[in-house]
Amino acid sequence: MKFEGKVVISSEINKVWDFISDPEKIIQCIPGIQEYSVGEGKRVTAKIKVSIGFIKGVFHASSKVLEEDSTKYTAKLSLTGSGAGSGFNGIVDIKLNRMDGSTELIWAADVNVSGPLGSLAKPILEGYVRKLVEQLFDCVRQKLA
Amino acid sequence: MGRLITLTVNGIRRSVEVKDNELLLDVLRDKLKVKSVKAACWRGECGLCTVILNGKLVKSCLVLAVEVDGSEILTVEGLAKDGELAPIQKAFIQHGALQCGFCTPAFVLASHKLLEENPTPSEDEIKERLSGLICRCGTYYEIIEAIKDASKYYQLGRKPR
Amino acid sequence: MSFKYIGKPIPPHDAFQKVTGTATYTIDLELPGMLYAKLVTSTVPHARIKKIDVSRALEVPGVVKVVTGRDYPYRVGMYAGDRDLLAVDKVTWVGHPVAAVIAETLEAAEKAMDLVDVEYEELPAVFDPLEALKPDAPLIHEKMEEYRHSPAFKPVPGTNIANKFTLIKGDIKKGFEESDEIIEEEFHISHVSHCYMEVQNVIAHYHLDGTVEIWTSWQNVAPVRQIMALSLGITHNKIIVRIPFVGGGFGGKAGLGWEALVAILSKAAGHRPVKLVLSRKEQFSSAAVREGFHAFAKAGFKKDGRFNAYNVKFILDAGAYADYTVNVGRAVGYSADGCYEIPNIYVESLTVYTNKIPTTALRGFGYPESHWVLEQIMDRAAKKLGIDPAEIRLMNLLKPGHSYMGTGERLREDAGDPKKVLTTLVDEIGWGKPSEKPSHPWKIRAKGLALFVKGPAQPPNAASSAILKFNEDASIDLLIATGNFGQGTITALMQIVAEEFGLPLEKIRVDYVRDTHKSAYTWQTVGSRGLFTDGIAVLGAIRDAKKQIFRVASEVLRCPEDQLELVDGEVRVKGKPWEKIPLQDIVMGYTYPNGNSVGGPIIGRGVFMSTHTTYLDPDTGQGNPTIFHTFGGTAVEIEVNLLTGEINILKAVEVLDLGKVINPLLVKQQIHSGLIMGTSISLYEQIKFDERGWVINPNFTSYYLARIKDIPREVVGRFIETPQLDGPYGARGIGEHTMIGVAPAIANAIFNSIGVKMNKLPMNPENVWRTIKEQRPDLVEEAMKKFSEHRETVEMII
Amino acid sequence: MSFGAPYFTLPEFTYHKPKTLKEALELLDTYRDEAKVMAGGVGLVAFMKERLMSPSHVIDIKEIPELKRVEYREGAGLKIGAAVTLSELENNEIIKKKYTALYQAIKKAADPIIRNRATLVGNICEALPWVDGPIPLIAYNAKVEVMSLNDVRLIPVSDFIKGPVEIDLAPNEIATFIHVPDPPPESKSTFLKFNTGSEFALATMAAHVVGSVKPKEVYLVYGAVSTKPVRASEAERIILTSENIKEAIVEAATKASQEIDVVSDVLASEDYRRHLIKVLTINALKSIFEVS
Repeated sequence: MKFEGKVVISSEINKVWDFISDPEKIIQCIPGIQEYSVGEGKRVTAKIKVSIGFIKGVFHASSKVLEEDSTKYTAKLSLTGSGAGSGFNGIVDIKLNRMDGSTELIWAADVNVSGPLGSLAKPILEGYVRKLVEQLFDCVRQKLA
Repeated sequence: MGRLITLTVNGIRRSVEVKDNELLLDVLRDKLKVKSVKAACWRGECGLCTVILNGKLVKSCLVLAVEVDGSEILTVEGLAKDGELAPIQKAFIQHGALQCGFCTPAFVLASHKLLEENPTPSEDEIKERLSGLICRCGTYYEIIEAIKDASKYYQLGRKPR
Repeated sequence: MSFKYIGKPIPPHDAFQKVTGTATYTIDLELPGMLYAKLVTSTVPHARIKKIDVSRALEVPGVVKVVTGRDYPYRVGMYAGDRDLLAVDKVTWVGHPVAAVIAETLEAAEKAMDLVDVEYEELPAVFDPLEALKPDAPLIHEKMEEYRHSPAFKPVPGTNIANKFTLIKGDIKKGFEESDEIIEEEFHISHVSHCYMEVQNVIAHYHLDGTVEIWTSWQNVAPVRQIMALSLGITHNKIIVRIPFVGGGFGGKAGLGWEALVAILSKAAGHRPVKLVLSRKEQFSSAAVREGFHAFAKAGFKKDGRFNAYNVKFILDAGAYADYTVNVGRAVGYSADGCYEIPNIYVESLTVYTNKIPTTALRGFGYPESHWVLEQIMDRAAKKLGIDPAEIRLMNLLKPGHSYMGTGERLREDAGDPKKVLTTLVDEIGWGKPSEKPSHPWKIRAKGLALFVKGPAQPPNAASSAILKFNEDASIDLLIATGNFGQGTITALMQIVAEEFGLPLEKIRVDYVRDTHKSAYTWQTVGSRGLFTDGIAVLGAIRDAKKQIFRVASEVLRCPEDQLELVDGEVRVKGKPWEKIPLQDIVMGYTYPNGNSVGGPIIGRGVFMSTHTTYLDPDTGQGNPTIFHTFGGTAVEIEVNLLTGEINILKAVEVLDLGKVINPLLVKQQIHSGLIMGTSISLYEQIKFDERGWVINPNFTSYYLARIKDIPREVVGRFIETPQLDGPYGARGIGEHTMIGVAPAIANAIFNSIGVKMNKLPMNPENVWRTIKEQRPDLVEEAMKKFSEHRETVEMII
Repeated sequence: MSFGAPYFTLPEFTYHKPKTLKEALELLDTYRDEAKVMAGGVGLVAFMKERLMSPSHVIDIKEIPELKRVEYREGAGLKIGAAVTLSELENNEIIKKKYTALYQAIKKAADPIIRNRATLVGNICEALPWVDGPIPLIAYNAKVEVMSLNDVRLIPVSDFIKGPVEIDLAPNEIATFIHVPDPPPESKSTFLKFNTGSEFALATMAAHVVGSVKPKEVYLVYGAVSTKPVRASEAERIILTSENIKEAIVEAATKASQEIDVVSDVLASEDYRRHLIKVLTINALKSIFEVS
């Protein structure tokens, strides 16, 4: 499942880059985050509360920086996680573009939901993941505004 | 931090401390040591944890233990009367209506309950009433035969214990 | 000869315990100080394990220890020897156990298991065995050459082939050249789960002194001990394996289990007993299930119907571990020719690793798979040649005393009467007689049949033994390790003992617990061999005990041993029944009135050892793999709803040449229940995977099993008794056989009536509907038309 | 019911068993998001085992007297309390006589042992695509009564179920009753379920028609085919406007199989479901109009 989006952040590019490349900061923007820790090579492990309708499950997720180029302002992250006997995994690409006084953040995500939950409720879960990523970048926008 | 509940299991009053999140299945098996109550899915699908709760068949893996404070529970251990097996138990033996035996307590109990409520069930009714239980060994024909055979005793009005 | 117990419908020996709920299974056991284990399993299909962080899990109150694979990097197994206890460097399927949490309570273990953080570096994964065979496929077992595998198998290191089996007879090329009709087909089966009701569970206590006690829900004690001893380096007699009542096995509790893992967990947890109980979800994703396969078959027939050449390639999807499946692959291969004499055969059977759930044996062990292919080929050929399906079978049938099977084995004179099996089957189903009108015009009725032959798949040297011990009152303790998971074998063995000594059945006891320390050795109870092999051992023990009894009685009665007989629990002089000694006066030694005594406690021992079986030639599959063969057949009459694809079995007939019926009640039970399990696997069961290799239906709601409402409307079981001369009372095994023919018989019924080829299992409504729609769209349209125009009140048509 | 979590135990919570509705509402008002209401517990316990819900408080409404009642008043219809089990409804003579589709759906729901605990309200609150209860209820225009401490709302079942696992219920509200209008005279209904070889239905439908010769109202409601219960409104219109019902049945069924949003999932593919919709619809309409 692939989806993408962009947000314009009224902040200059280095500030944005510092924020999104610092796990301690960006993690504050993950909806439903309950606990997290940052390990070697910016590997983040986190406990995330997932709310879909009246369902509230806890997913244990981790993300890792696969590529990061602070000169080109691009990064590639991998995400994996599991909970309630199912799992998800994906890749997120981020690119920043300098704009007049602000920064354009372009993101693309390719996320798979696997396991029994995924198969019974694929449309619901995919919708949820999409919303989650959108919320995340919207939060970045707000925090830096 | 638990609470004390009292219930009657197979005619005997039992008190036991339970936590709010404990299931009747686990309290019966682990705390009250009523081991005839089995489980194979823990999700209400296989029916092997079936007990008679206040006169009704229920799957005890979906019942909280705290809910049943003051209730009466009958399991297969309580079917024999003065050391004599219930007719359905005898019929299960006679017809070889069991193989590995893991589902047998649930099938015996559900068949007993069925015959008590309807001593002359049709084959379709038997199938319908036992459709919530799984016997993977596939001893279904023998179970049906056992129920049909035990039927005559239940028609004579053997009072349930 | 008239018998008192043999051939009588005696209820299962343990029925009382089972109906009263007093039968104790491993899952019911608790030991003082027992801890609970829970597995942390992989969420990715193929990956290196970079790091496992257990620190947060250890913080959960009640957690005693978290063990990971690197702590105990053992490689274990029975045949392929390819299994780890917990993943060491990499995970190979979603569900692969990575770590085990040990805690004071199950609740604490379940909390902590979520907190173990495993860092993976994903590797390319492969899910289809055909893909896994390609040269550039990801390699799942890089160090295959280091595995300790049984000499019967041929792994191919550097590939994903866990075993390559080849069977060659005659000249396949010439065989096809000389055939008049060639049939080529592709077949598939899906992974299925055993779904024994009692989940796999183990209690292990690794004592401080190095003794290991195991309680396990498993079929057999001996292999558990053998595998543990070899892999953990413990002396056999320091491992005590006990198996109480077992809630079903179906082959899924044979070979390697969790015992070695739980034993090391017990050691790691300070030598306290540890219990591991799999959840149903884990049964479906972390334990082993039955493999799926692709089969590519090509068959050549002569115009007159003679089967002339058979080439088939089986590609088994063995999943990440193939410890037992390599033997399934071998059995699929050497049973490819079923009950037919085919002069030219070339079979290749590849057991292939993929990044999916591991696989193992399931009731029938390769034979349901090989017969799914072969028995459909027979009907396809029959149609092409314009010969009746029963006729073409008869023409090609193996002839005991004359025929040679694909492996080169000469079929013994006493192997049974396949012809009579076929004729009985044909009679019972009313072959050739038209079916009654279907219940609705959009349905069809059809008949189909399938034959089968099966022997136990086992190593050539698989032995059994029995010890028979008299007590003071001449009651008997029979010490055997024969597995007791519902088949009824123990009851039959008890009948044999009672018969031979003329004692009431109540005087014969077989304990409910199998115990490596106390029971006589038996290799395994698998492959429908128990009654045959262990029956022979028991008869040996009976003979041995009788000899000892007669020796003493001969002295006491002053009569030659050959003049004595055992009747109704007494030793009598033949022709002078008043000269006798009751058994209880002999079995602990005979005491004369003055106190002088002779003899001593009677203990009989007997063995079964196969003397004519061999390993199969690694290049040609030639040899003698089996100790006996049981012939049988299944015929069905079905109703197919062309509108919905539903199949309803109106009548199922099963005929078996079982040599001798020891217990008709329990044989019928096996037939009935085998037909039900066969129905369930044919029509409903299928483990489904998503594109990441996750099992997406790991439960009884989306993995459907036949319920009581789904059973065939009528079942008929018929026995033929052509004695197997070396079998106990002439008997052969039948436990697995009863489900082999169901799937091909159903598929053949559909093919015979509407020409639609059902090459894929399961034949669930959607698959049947889709297949008919693809091959005969006209039928579905016509059914819809008839349904729409139906003029009677429509009720319950679905 | 299960999905695929490996747990045996339940997450921790505090159990409450209020004796009155007021007490229950007060508890709920206190704990809100942290609480879940339980009637039969069939869904809730399963969801908790699957770790799809981990409430800190469970409020058991099973012993609240007014919720244990089924009332029927002519003209007003049925009022079913949230603690009434499916077994109790199965034995209710009025339902058997007047609400055929509802009766048939209950008879076919889960299995008889589960029905001894499961409730109709609970069934609706699960809002899972394959549950049976909502389908006939929507066909009868039933409404859910939802209560909080200071408010009562009546919501059509079709609106109450917003999507899979999503219902129109605030954290301080309890779904207390279901109101099923009295079917007008000349009303006929039926419920069909296709679940051969499956625990969950692959497709269900309820048909309810008012007026036997010239239909005045037609409800064709489908379950287990989409992410929530759906009506085939164009197919309904075909029946409503048809001059010759016999002729219209197949047309309506074909339309229904086309107009609905249908999903593919682990149980069945989209095209097979569409086919089943057509078959079920023909069957249902035929039995309602007794085409002979």
